[in-house]
Amino acid sequence: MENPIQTDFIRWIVFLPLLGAIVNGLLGAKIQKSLGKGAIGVIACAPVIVAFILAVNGFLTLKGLPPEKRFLIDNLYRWIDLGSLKVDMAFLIDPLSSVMILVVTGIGGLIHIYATGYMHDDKAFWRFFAYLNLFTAAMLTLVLGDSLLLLFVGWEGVGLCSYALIGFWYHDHANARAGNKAFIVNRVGDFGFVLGMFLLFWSLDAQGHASLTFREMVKWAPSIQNMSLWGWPVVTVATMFLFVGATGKSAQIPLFVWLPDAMAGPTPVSALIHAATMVTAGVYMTARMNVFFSMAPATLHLIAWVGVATAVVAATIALTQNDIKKVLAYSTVSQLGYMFIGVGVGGYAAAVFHLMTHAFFKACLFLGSGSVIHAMHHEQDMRKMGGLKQWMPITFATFFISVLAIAGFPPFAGFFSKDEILWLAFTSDHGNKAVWFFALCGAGMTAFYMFRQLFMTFYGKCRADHHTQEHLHESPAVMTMPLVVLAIGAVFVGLIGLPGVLGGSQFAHWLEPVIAGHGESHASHALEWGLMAVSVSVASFGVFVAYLMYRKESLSPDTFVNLAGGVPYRLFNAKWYLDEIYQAVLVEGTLKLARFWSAFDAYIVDGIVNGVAAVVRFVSWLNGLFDTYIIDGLVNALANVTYWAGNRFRRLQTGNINGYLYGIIIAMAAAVYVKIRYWT
Amino acid sequence: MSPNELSSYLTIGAILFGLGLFTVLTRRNAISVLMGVELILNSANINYVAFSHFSSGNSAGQIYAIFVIMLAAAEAAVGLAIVLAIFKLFHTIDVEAAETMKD
Amino acid sequence: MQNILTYMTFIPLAGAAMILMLPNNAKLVRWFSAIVTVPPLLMAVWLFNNFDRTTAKFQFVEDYHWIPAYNISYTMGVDGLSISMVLLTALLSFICIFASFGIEKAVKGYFALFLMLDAGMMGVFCALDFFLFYVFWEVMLLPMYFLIGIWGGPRREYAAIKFFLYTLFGSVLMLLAILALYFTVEPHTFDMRVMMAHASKYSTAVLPMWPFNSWGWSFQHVIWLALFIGFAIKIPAFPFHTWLPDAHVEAPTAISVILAGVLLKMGTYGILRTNFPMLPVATADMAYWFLGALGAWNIIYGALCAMAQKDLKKLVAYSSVSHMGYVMLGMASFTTQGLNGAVLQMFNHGTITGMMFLLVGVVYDRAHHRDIEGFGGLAAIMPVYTGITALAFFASMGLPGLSGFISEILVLLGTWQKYPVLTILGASGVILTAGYLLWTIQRVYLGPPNEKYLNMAEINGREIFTLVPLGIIVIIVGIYPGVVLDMLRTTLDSINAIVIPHLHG
Amino acid sequence: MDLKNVASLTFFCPEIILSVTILLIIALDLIAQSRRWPAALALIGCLCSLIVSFDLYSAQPGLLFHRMIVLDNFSIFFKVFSLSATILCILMSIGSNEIDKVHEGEYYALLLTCTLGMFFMASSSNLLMAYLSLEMVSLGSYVLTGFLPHSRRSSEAALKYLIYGGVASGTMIYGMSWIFGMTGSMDYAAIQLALSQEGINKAALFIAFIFILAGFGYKIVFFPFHMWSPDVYQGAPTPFTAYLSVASNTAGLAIMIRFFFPGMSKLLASGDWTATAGVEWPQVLLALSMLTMTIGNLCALNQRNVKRMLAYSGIAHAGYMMMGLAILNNEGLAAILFYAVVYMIMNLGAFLVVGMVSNVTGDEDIDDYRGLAWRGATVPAICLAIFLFSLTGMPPFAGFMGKFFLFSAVVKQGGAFAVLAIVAALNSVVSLYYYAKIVKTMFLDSPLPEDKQVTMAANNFTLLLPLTFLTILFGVYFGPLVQYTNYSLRFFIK
Repeated sequence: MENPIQTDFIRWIVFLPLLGAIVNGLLGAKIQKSLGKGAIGVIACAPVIVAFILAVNGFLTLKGLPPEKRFLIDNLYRWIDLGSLKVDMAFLIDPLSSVMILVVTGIGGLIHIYATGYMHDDKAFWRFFAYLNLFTAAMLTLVLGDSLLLLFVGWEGVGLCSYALIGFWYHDHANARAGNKAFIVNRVGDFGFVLGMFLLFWSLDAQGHASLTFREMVKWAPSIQNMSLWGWPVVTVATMFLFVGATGKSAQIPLFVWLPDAMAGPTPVSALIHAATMVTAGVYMTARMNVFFSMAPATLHLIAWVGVATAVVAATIALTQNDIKKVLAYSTVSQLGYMFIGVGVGGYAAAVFHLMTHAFFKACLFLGSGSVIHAMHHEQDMRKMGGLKQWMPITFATFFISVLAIAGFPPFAGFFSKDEILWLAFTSDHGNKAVWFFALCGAGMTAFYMFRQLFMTFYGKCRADHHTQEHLHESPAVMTMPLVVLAIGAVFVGLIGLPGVLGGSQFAHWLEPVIAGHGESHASHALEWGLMAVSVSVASFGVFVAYLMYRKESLSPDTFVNLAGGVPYRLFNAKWYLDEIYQAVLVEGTLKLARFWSAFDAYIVDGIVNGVAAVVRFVSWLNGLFDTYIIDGLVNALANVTYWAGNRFRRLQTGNINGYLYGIIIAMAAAVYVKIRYWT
Repeated sequence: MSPNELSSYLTIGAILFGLGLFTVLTRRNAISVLMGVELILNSANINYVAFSHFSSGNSAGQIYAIFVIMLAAAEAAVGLAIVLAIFKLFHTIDVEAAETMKD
Repeated sequence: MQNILTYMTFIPLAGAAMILMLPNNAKLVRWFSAIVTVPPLLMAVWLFNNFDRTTAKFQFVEDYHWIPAYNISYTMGVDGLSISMVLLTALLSFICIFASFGIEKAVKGYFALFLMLDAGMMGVFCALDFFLFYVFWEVMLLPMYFLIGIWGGPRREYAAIKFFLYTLFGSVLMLLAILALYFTVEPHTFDMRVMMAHASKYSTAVLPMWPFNSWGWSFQHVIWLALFIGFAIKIPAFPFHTWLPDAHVEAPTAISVILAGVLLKMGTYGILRTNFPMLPVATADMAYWFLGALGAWNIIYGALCAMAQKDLKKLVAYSSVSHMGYVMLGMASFTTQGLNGAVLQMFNHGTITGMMFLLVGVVYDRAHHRDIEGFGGLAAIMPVYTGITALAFFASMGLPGLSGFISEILVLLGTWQKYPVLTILGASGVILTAGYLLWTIQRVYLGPPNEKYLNMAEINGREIFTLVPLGIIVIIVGIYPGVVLDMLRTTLDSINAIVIPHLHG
Repeated sequence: MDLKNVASLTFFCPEIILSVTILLIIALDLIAQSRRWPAALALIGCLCSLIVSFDLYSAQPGLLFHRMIVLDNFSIFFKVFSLSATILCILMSIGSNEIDKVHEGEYYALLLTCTLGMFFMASSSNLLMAYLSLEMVSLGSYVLTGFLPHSRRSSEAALKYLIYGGVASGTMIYGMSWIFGMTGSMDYAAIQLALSQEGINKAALFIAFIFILAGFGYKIVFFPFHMWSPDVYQGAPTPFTAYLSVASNTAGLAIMIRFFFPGMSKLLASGDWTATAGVEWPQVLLALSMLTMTIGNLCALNQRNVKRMLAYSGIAHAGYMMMGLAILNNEGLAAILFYAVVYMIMNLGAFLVVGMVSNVTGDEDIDDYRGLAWRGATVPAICLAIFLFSLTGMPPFAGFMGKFFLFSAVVKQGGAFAVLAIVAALNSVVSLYYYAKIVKTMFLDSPLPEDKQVTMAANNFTLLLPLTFLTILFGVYFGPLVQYTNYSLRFFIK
């Protein structure tokens, strides 16, 4: 592999948003007071837009290079240098990260602009943008970092910002708790991530190739092929650990519970962090480490099944939700599941492709829902909406396009990306029919619940109260413009990843330097057409059912609610009771453990210490009595004997001084006894 | 110079020592206790004189005994003075009465 | 600059003596003490600039005969291990003087004792003669006893005497161990450098008496344990830690900062300074249980205990127990990453926990209680304060970009190579840490503002002045850890190299 | 050098000076009844004697008065030591309210008599001399203990002391008579020679040794012969208690070292000692030393009377010092001497402050020390804290160095002595508790309204500050003192 090309503009992609965050964070309150919210907005948006331009520049630079040279690096300084651990503060643009930074800065920029409108009435406007910029910087670090450790820096950084933004309206304890939950669940994932990182590092170190730099790690990956740990191949263990990290960040079973709660944050945050960028970090990471994952079939198998399970479980929950954002949240979880199915069947490129298209349409959906919520005065219950399309045509149009995209109707973006994953699940070496089948069911449910949402929100009669209805309005241009841009993306972006029968994927080709030759399959065109037809018809079926239930209302939802005694409905509606189980087992368990050990500390450990002291004091008290009572008592007894021996039956005569003297006699007698008994 | 003779002196000394101890341990009259101390001293004296006569071959033991007698007198003087003071303050010379200090 | 270490140590002591002669004017005394701590701080900066990072040798060495008859000498010097601690001590002493400006009772006594404490701490880190080390080690106890006992909280007497007895218990064992080491080497010497050079003289033959023969313990092992107990009490390692929560809760803010920031480091410093290079065989044998496993247990145990606390300061105290566990764990790894990470963690813990105690002090000064449940919504009332708190808490949690991240990740990375299971335990502490710190943030700072404290004053200039330098260090070390690691690396690698040949398997 | 009576007088000047002083005081006391001059005269006599004592270093070591008294560095050290203690005690007495009430001429005469007795204790090389010197100190001490007129406690203490001392010394001479019988000699050197012969009844010898231990034990105050001391310390006038606690028990150690080292063990060519076969006196002393320090410390823990607490602490310190004897090496002996000096300084200092406080409050209860630092006695409180921490063995105070040398001597011996070292070390931790209790009461407790202001007379400071200074000085610069004690460890054996 050739040496990457040194540049010095990449750092600014990270630093500009960071600068925005610092300026707004430290001086935001003053700026907002003196220059107004507009200035804050400019300070926040400008760096992201400039970063986007730089990202495009990076992309074009890469494009101008032959594929094998498509690596741009910006090395700032040696960050850590200890023994074999040498980590640079260096940023890398290669085909994979170029896609990611375009998504992050592009969609991120749009969301920033949107947020200037959405958050306009908030007093802590500056703080919001400081966090948002910081998030962008962290996310860019995550995707640009040239080593696993730097990736982890971004990984944790986005977690922090996510925490801060979920709990942005911290006056409500529920929001703060949601933030905590997100952070702590993510920490569980991070725990796995670092262990995976350590294991890979030391395995490579054992082969003499210690490094955490992606290019080096990939280069030497084959060297650890035959190593094992605890009876498993090292790569399997390591990738499992890394995947634990991914389940945390990308909200997969069993760690997805934080994402729905994360909707407590402002809607732009949900769009940016919890739909378009941060939650996809796990997918990015697996794609980044694809060489290792490919070396571990067992892990891939696990990932595929976790992906399927997540996709289906989240979809079932989404079927029953009435909160407009909750539906989208579970839909996000479900879509992330699809991405992991892609990873699991070896289709990293397909997963990243779905990541990208999903970023467009899901951001659009979230922002659309934000627009609705904005209009509805922060009402999020879909049962109180309806018929909104007459008031909010642009929102409706963009939302409708995105729903089509996510439901998987050609030629919208979601169709190509999701179908690619289904196709790979069906045909690739790592895939199998069961995975494909369940994923297909999930796709049908997706179509159902998305259209359900569409119908409940924008069609029919408005169910909002009178006051709200009076004030319904389309959102300002600053909010609708991003919607339009994203909707356009949701329509067209899929075209860069056409299926094989339509000419093959440009996108997969672009990623080849990083993700080479994985997940390709060589089945017949007829099968490919056939599967496309199946998935479109399943989606159509879902739409049809939704139409019957929520548009024509000829089919009552209750039919399904009461199905099988209502058990499935209750299960779905209660999110499979996972929150309750986690709360009861893990949270309460930990707290109980904490209280137990704390009590142990206070009473047992400290008790022992104090006990020792008490014993010493007790002994000393005894000793204090020693002179007075013990010796005396002993002495009195002895005196009795003496008196008896002398036939003198008198009252005990020994006073204190006599007692002291007995001490002498006893001691001397004892010494002599010991001497005679033991020493001679 | 038969050893039997020596041992009979030593036996007397030992008995005297025992009696002295017995006295100081059992008597509560301060004067009696002091007399017990005198007995102990004199038991040592008997030993000294006997050893001096029978085994050492010099008069060191006898000289020692003389010094002990002298010191016994001094001690008795001091002792009686203290007992007098005790009597003044406590109106008794019972050693058990003088027990104001203890733990 | 000849004798710079001596100046750093004794300028505060001279200052303490001069304070006693000053008129009884609180303001004067405060500013005088502040001025006294400036020269050591400047000298520390000078040391930082002039320290040769390429050698493991002791630098700025001063060597004078003290008691030639017993070969006791006055030897001072720093190497990569101690220099970071010296810098930390100079900085925290300076800061804590300002943090003590609120002291009203017996001001002269307080500052005089504080400066004595400063001298003792500096001496411990500079001393190269074991006897001198011990003297400084003990000298610190007295001012600490009074500082907690006179200026502390309601249960100060209990806390002070507990701290005192605990530490003395450890240090008498240490004294005996020192003497045993002293008599083993011919000619008898207390010079640590000579003792390190004679490490092979310390017998490793299994002692013939029970119970040592059944454990396979030699002279080295016994001495190792005696020294270890002395140091473990300071760290504080489970089960010797129970003095810490009491001492912290009762001590005035600045003293808590010193306690957590400097005193705890002496334990691990001592182990690295003495146990490692002088008793390498025993170190290799004992590290797993006494440093590694105990360290991992410390991490989890401290975190769980912290989680259950209702008192903010006690929570921070237990978090110290947890964080010092990382230091022990890293030391046990014998990898360059683990060891450097451990010492970096010592430094970082000093700055981060220092901040945390200062922050607790800020709110205590205003509310006069530290009950976690008794606050709520402080973020809305004191935004700047909350911002700084967040920085400290996140650094403590080990978030990247802040110093705690580097050291924790290095420790865990280094430990993984030797003890994967312990690493997993230690890393799970990261989750717990996030748990209790976030929960605390939520309960104290977030949520609806507490009606009682709506008018609470925002953090003032003096308090910010004490916090900002630490905050800056936390960030700088997080972004460019080389600033500390470069000083440590060479020395620690050489210490490590002494032990490594004795490791089994 | 083995001198006859008249020739000996040349080397007997310190004793002669003291004797003359004593006689002068007695004589003048008959003529002039005044308050101050007896103290001044005693002081002058002691100082002269002290100067003359130093002069003896130039003399060749040897035996005086037909081998009754030995002149060597060891005995000169104790002369200097006893005189220093006496001088400090006289200075303390001058400032004490208690002594104001008594007949001063007699008081100082008796005090000097005790000192003279201690001279002989440290330099006796003969059983007879040992007994005589012991009794000389004892008789003076009985009287001085009961010297406070109209004090029940004082008289009671004197009676207990007298009876206990009588029995103990009687037991001792009974034991000595057996030694004499078995060896046919009173002279230590001859006894040593005879004991190393075959045919000695070891059981009888052991019993004799135990009997003798009673006499020494009661003087040194070690377990189980310690029981008199708390009562006596509490009852006696404070300056004399101080004197008793440092001079008397150190003199006891001196006589014991004389008896056991030149008398009952052999000096090897290597400079080490070996105990005479058959008498396991090092083991016995080892056990007693551990018991003594433990019991002393444990009993001290719960004391509320500070003098009584210091009495028990004195017992513990006697235990520490005995370690130096039991380990049978020269380092141990040197450590004892060093310890004796620093113990004298810090213990006298502690008693000085105790005396100051009881001058004001009339009692020594720990409650009288409540918030002492905050009621006008900050400097004495700080000084007392220093003395107490020094007694604990905390650096940078002299007491630490004392313990350090003792511990190092023990550790050097190694092996099973490690147990002794650990016991001693743990004991010093325990001792911290009660010493710190006083410190706590003085500094950490707030005075109650009924607590009196404690103001100190200027002349007390003139004694207190030098003692404090010495306590710190010997903690950081102890080289000369170490050299001096090592130099003093030269016995004349022949």
